[in-house]
Amino acid sequence: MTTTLEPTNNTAGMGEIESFTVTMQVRRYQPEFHEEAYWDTWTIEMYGTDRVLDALHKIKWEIDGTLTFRRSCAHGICGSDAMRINGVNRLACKVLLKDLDLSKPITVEPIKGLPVEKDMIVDMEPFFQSYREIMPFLIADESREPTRERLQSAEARAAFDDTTKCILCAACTSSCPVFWTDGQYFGPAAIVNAHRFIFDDRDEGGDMRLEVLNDKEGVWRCRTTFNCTEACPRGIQVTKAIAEVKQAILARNI
Amino acid sequence: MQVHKYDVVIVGAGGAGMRAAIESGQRARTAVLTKLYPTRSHTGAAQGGMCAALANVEEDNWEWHTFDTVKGGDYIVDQDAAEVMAKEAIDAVLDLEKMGLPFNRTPEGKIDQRRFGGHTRDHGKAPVRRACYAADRTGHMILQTLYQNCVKHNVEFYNEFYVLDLLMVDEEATREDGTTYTQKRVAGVVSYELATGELHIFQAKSVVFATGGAGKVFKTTSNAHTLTGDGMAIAYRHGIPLEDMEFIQFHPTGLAGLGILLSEAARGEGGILRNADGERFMERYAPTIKDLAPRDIVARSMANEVREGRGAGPNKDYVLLDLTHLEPEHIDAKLPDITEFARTYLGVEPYTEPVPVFPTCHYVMGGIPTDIEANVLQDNETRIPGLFAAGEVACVSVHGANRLGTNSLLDINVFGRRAGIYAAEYAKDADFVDLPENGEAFLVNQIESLRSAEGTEKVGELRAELQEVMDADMQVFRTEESIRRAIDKIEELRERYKNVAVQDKGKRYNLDLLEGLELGYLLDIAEAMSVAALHRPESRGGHYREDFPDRDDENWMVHSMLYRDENAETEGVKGIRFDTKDVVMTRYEPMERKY
Amino acid sequence: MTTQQQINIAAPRSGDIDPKYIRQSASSSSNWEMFKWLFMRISGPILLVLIFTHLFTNLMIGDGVHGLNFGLVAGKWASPLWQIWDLVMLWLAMIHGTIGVATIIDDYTKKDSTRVAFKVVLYLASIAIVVLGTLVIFTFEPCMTDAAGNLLDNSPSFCFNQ
Amino acid sequence: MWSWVGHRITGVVIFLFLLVHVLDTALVRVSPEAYDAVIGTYKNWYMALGESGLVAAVIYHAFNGIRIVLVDFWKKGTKYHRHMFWTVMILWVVVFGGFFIRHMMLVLGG
Ligand SMILES: Cc1cc2nc3c(=O)[nH]c(=O)nc-3n(C[C@H](O)[C@H](O)[C@H](O)COP(=O)(O)OP(=O)(O)OC[C@H]3O[C@@H](n4cnc5c(N)ncnc54)[C@H](O)[C@@H]3O)c2cc1C
Ligand code: HEM
Ligand code: SF4
Ligand code: F3S
Ligand code: FES
Repeated sequence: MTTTLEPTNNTAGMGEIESFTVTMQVRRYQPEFHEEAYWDTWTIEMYGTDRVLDALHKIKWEIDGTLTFRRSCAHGICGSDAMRINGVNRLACKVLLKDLDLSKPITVEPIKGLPVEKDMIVDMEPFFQSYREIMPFLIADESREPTRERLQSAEARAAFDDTTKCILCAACTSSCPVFWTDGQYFGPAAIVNAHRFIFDDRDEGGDMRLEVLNDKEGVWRCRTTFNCTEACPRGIQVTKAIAEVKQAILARNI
Repeated sequence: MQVHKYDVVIVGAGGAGMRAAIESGQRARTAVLTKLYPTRSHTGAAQGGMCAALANVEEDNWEWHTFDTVKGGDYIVDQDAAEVMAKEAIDAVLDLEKMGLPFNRTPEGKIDQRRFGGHTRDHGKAPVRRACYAADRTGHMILQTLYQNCVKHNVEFYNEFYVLDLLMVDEEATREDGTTYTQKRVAGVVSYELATGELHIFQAKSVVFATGGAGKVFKTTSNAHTLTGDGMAIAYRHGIPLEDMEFIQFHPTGLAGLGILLSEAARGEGGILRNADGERFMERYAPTIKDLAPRDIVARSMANEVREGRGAGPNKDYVLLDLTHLEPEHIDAKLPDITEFARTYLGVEPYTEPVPVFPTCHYVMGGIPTDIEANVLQDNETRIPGLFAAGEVACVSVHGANRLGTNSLLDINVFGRRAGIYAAEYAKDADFVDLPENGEAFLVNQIESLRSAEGTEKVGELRAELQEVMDADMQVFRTEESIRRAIDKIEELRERYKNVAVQDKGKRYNLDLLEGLELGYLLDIAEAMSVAALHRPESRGGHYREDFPDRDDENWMVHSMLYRDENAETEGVKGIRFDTKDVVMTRYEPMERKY
Repeated sequence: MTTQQQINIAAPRSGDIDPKYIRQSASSSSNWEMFKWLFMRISGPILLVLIFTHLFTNLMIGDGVHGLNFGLVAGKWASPLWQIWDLVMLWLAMIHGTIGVATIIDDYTKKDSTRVAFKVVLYLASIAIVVLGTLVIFTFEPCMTDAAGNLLDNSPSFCFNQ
Repeated sequence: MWSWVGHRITGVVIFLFLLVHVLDTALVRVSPEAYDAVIGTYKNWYMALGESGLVAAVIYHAFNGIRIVLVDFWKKGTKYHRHMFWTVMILWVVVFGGFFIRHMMLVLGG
């Protein structure tokens, strides 16, 4: 029996951890001390496995403690740290530095379309308000609930699987050009979460949600620019979900 | 300063906090205070599943589940609590389903179940399918579903409100037998609004603590940056004991250097652990079940390989999880998330390269002692009226010395629910306790001195040193010597902490300041863990003393209880009192723990 | 020192929401938005056929743009097919374009007053053009005469055969 | 995103042109001379270039419009939206190329 695997090299897996210098160009907004937003630039030494979040931490912990951003889980599941990195919306904890072009400064800005409060921190309330308005909870007639277990077929479960992955990070909504100019638009995240219930066969509130999204600021505002789909860190087919909701409204009203 | 009045105030909006809020919100005027937006809580990171003896795919019952929990916890599980949990597990899962949680389904449309480490049929005869799951996002779905139901029930959230202190008063009271004692009572909490830097007092009849774990005491951890043990430390500072703090679970397979979790499923699907020589070293440590031995055993074996110089990598500081012999299609089907983590974060292609892994701090078994009604205890049996705790912050204790996989998501649902119900019930008949005069003064002081300090120490540096020493000396192997080293270092850091300064002098969104306060909690918790570890001269579950490698049921079949006490001294550490508490036994007698 | 106060925290749908977070639009219960959306998608492909043919016949066939003169237009409109063709094209394109531009105005105007102003101008212009275009097509007289009643010499050839 | 920016710009351009175009066509109602005079200016090479620009815009807007309709109504539309975009670009080059050559030949040739 062979229990020994010939190691290809001594450092199997991660090779020698390279280090490199990175220039971080960060959009700052410190309303208590400076009226206007400005750019700060730092050049720091980082390692092969480091992410943009690590670079921000390094700056915050070792150089400038006033740098402010939200973060928690550090591996892409809590949705705290959506920001604009090199002009596109990403989670800072999911972007490896070495995957970026390090010959140029890496720009970091707050996500667009929500009021900036301080550095990377934006006011998330408008975003959550839209989420709450689509009634993001299962609406089912409890009197008809079976006493023990409610059944759902595996196929029915699969119909809305994609949209259950949402972590409400707002990367999609704040990358949508319609949302940038019209902050009243419900935005892709709210539609994704409506989709999650509209296509759940256990739910009976679909009509109400379709009615909500048939609004002036609802699904029809989407111009299929696909920015949301490209920004979603969970790989949700956001534009597809929106299209399905549009069709559901059409089907219901015609 | 603003004062708010609620019947029930819940601190923390993870699984435990929101489960409590759903119950309490429908019965009493409830506010939920959370330092993160609810959906950012770390419950969302849980992958594997939540167990309940539904018997949807295989014969099963809650008594077997109780047994597995007791045995998994190396017999210092309180068996009454384990029974409650296993029994209520079934309703907990069905309730979640009714709230809309999209569980994976069997072909008949029932909730699907899968195997998980330590869960067996008929008292250890064979593995059983007990874990209900939603793909590999069970925790995410629980967190989302609970939040959705909070929205449905109009639960009032105060998002980004850090609770930094409890308001407690001491009263003289008389026991039934006529002796007098000091009864602690809770009047409310003091909270810091992140957006403005204002303090808010929340006066409440009932307060529920659900602030989660404290994994950030360690450097390598699967826990979030925000899991800094706030709730435990705040309670501890008010003279409430901490129970079983020496028991910390290290998950064997965290991504090396990062600690990001690769679920047990990786080995369940056939993954093999190898050292630098390519040897399948688990054959030496656990000849029969090899890589699928319990978490604590595998973690220790891995650490031993590294310690004895057989680690891989340039610094020889990790081992390798080898999946290369598995078909890529199989990996894609069963382990998509994990392999994505390896690719994203280490740039390793699991199809062709082994993944660097090392044990990562995962779960704190100990915490604030509670009874099965989630009521916090101020000593071995006296309740603090109106103060409740649930989730990872609490110690009921259902996890004993080692938590079984999937039992925590269950814990937060069962005891979160109980905490919500009992907190609301209590508030129904209770009166508000008068706020202590100037109760917030201590905190105001602390914040002001931290903000205005001109000290020379940096928060980030101290925290890094703390995490370094905890990783080195308090991890899977402990000896008196290593623990003392950790304690000495912690004492040094506590001294230096007095001289710490934050750079951000502003009021709005001052996360710099809060990291400073969190460091204070981390230091307290690290100290408690180390002192408790020093006090237990035996090896049990997650606590392994090389100088005492055997379990000692004769003397140590007890919970440890640690008190913050100005006048006490224990093992040379000032300000801490040590005590023990008996384990509740109902029907399972201790036996040797082998699988 | 400490006072009891009510603060605005966004508790969902409890009416306890800071007014600045409440959606401004009066929710239109009609399906107006949907019909506009649908119209864009139906008129688009039809326009594609109409316009491409139009461009092709006017610019590509024969002498192309050189052949373009009064005579050609007049000649085309003598046939009811082309009359209707151009009429439909005019209406669809104008409605399609007007809806489109109105959307753009909605997107980029911040103040209600500017929005209304732009839209009034847009709608007036569109109506004017549609009315004008329709009149031209319907009242068009291919065989125009001068003051003396003689056919103009650049009239389409069929006029001379009458 | 850029496909949409393009669609939007071409939409407005076409709309503005259409306004003017209806006005000049309306001249047929006024007098043939006036019409022919205005139309005559279309026959300059620089106007021809402008006109080509318009046609380019129409072709892009039209094909991309079809792409949008497919994204909205075809089940696999969202999946293949990139492919469809490249198809639009290719069609645009082919159709516009054909038009441009013929058009310039006609303009310059006469
Ligand atoms: C990677 C990973 C995978 C896991 N997988 C599983 C699994 O498969 N099965 C299983 O059973 N268990 C698993 N666990 C364990 C389980 O997920 C956790 O123990 C459990 O979710 C803890 O829930 P909680 O509600 O107690 O705390 P959390 O979800 O951590 O919530 C803590 C809450 O408290 C708030 N808070 C903290 N401090 C303060 C303060 N000072 N003021 C105000 N609010 C505060 C936070 O904002 C947050 O809302 C896993 C854990 C990890 C890390
Ligand atoms: C040739 C065939 C045409 C097709 C297939 C077509 C298709 C479309 C479609 C599908 C849309 C909707 C885009 C969206 O909602 O995201 C649209 C928008 C638009 N169209 Fe057209 N169209 C055509 C011709 C025209 C013409 C002739 C005009 C000008 C009068 C025009 C002006 C506009 C404008 C201004 C918009 C709005 C753009 C926006 O909102 O970004 N289109 N077109
Ligand atoms: S859909 Fe994707 S991008 Fe949008 S909020 Fe959800 S996870 Fe984030
Ligand atoms: S970015 Fe916006 S326009 Fe639609 S496709 Fe996405 S919501
Ligand atoms: S920190 Fe949680 S998603 Fe990035």
